[in-house]
Amino acid sequence: MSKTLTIRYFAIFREHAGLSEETVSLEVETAGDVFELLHARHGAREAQGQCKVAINDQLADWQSPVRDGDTVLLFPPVAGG
Amino acid sequence: MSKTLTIRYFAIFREHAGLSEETVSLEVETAGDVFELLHARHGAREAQGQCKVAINDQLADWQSPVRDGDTVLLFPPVAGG
Amino acid sequence: MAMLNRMSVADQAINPEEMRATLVDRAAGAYASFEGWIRDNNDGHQVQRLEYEVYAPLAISEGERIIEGAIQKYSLLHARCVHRIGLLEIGECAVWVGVTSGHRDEAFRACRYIIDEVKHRLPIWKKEFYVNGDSGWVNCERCATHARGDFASV
Amino acid sequence: MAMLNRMSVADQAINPEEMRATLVDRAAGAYASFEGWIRDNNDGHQVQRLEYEVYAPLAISEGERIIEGAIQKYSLLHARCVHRIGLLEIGECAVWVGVTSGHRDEAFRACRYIIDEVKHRLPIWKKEFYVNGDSGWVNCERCATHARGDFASV
Repeated sequence: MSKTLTIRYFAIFREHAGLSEETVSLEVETAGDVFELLHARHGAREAQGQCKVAINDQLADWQSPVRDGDTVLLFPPVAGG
Repeated sequence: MSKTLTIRYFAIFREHAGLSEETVSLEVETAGDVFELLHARHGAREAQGQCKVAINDQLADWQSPVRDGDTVLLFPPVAGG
Repeated sequence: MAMLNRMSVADQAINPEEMRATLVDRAAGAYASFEGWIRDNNDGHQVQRLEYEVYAPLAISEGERIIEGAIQKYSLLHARCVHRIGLLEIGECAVWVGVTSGHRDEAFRACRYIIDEVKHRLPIWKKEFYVNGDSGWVNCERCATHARGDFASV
Repeated sequence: MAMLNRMSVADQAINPEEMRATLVDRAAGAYASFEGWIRDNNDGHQVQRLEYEVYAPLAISEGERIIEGAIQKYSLLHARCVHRIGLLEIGECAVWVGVTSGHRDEAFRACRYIIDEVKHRLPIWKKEFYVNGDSGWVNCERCATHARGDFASV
């Protein structure tokens, strides 16, 4: 069953995607599946292990399930300070 | 042969001695000998190993020789900061 | 003074004196602070300016978690961190961390802990603009080894 | 600005902002600072104020030696230290250390090194005045183990 998700892209992911946010309908189970979308649709090359994800403003891991209506935030490698 | 030395006392040593400086004529060879003076004359109880000494504004060790006319600075345990 | 968040993001210049004043305490014997400044070079490139992008909701909640953890771990009296957002010029302060404690050992260790965790865990990215006209997002060199341990486990 | 000594003693309030400004450098990515504050208690005693006695000629020359050593050892851009003298009230800053370097690891380590050495090696003594009217000179707890290594070998 397909889920409607809002995906938000940050920093270099936003540049890859050419947009900061999109709403998509996808057949996915986990946050990791959503990350694959970024690669398939937008040509991102960053390794998943170096990136991070949040679901509805809560940090999550790649195995976390996504549900219909979730907002998924895709974070490229951080570099604060 | 006796030497004329100026001895300067700091912090608790000054309080033991009741004065900050005195000029004395002593039969001594080393800075350590001068330290003994502090004990004998002024009742200081601090262990030599915890104290420090300077001769003519240069840090020295207890084996350093003192010469006629030297100024010997006797430092109790430090506690900066 | 109004209660400030212990972790905050700022779109204007950080004022270290003002931040320091929020940590004052009669029981404090030690104050340690760290600032990250924009320097004019990185990895052999001449840097002209930097742009920081921060996802504030999570930067703040994760920063609060880091600071609360540091206060517990090191028995601090107070601790704060503020991170800049937007375009910064050479010499500007990008991040400030300050802590107070009874003695200096805890203050040093906690200040170091906070800046290290902030750099690894907060959703903050920087883009460098070089003197030669190029630009690029800076990847955290150590993310490959840190991402799983620090972040995915939260 | 006139060249300040890197180690100095002050009989008036230390101004951290002014000290920090002397360390600014376009190549600096990290600024670390430490301050020792007068706290209202020590070893179970309620402290009312402190008096610092400094033998300035040797405090300054030995302090310069410590700072020069830190600059070499940690490849610092700049480093300074200032120590108060005289009577200080609760909350006042007794000693300030600040350093700048390219990256944070050196800055933290150097700042810690300088304050540790300053506390062990400089001819500075403090007398505590307690709320109950007593007073006493504070002995450095660790002097017994440090004196020979740090000082007598100079």
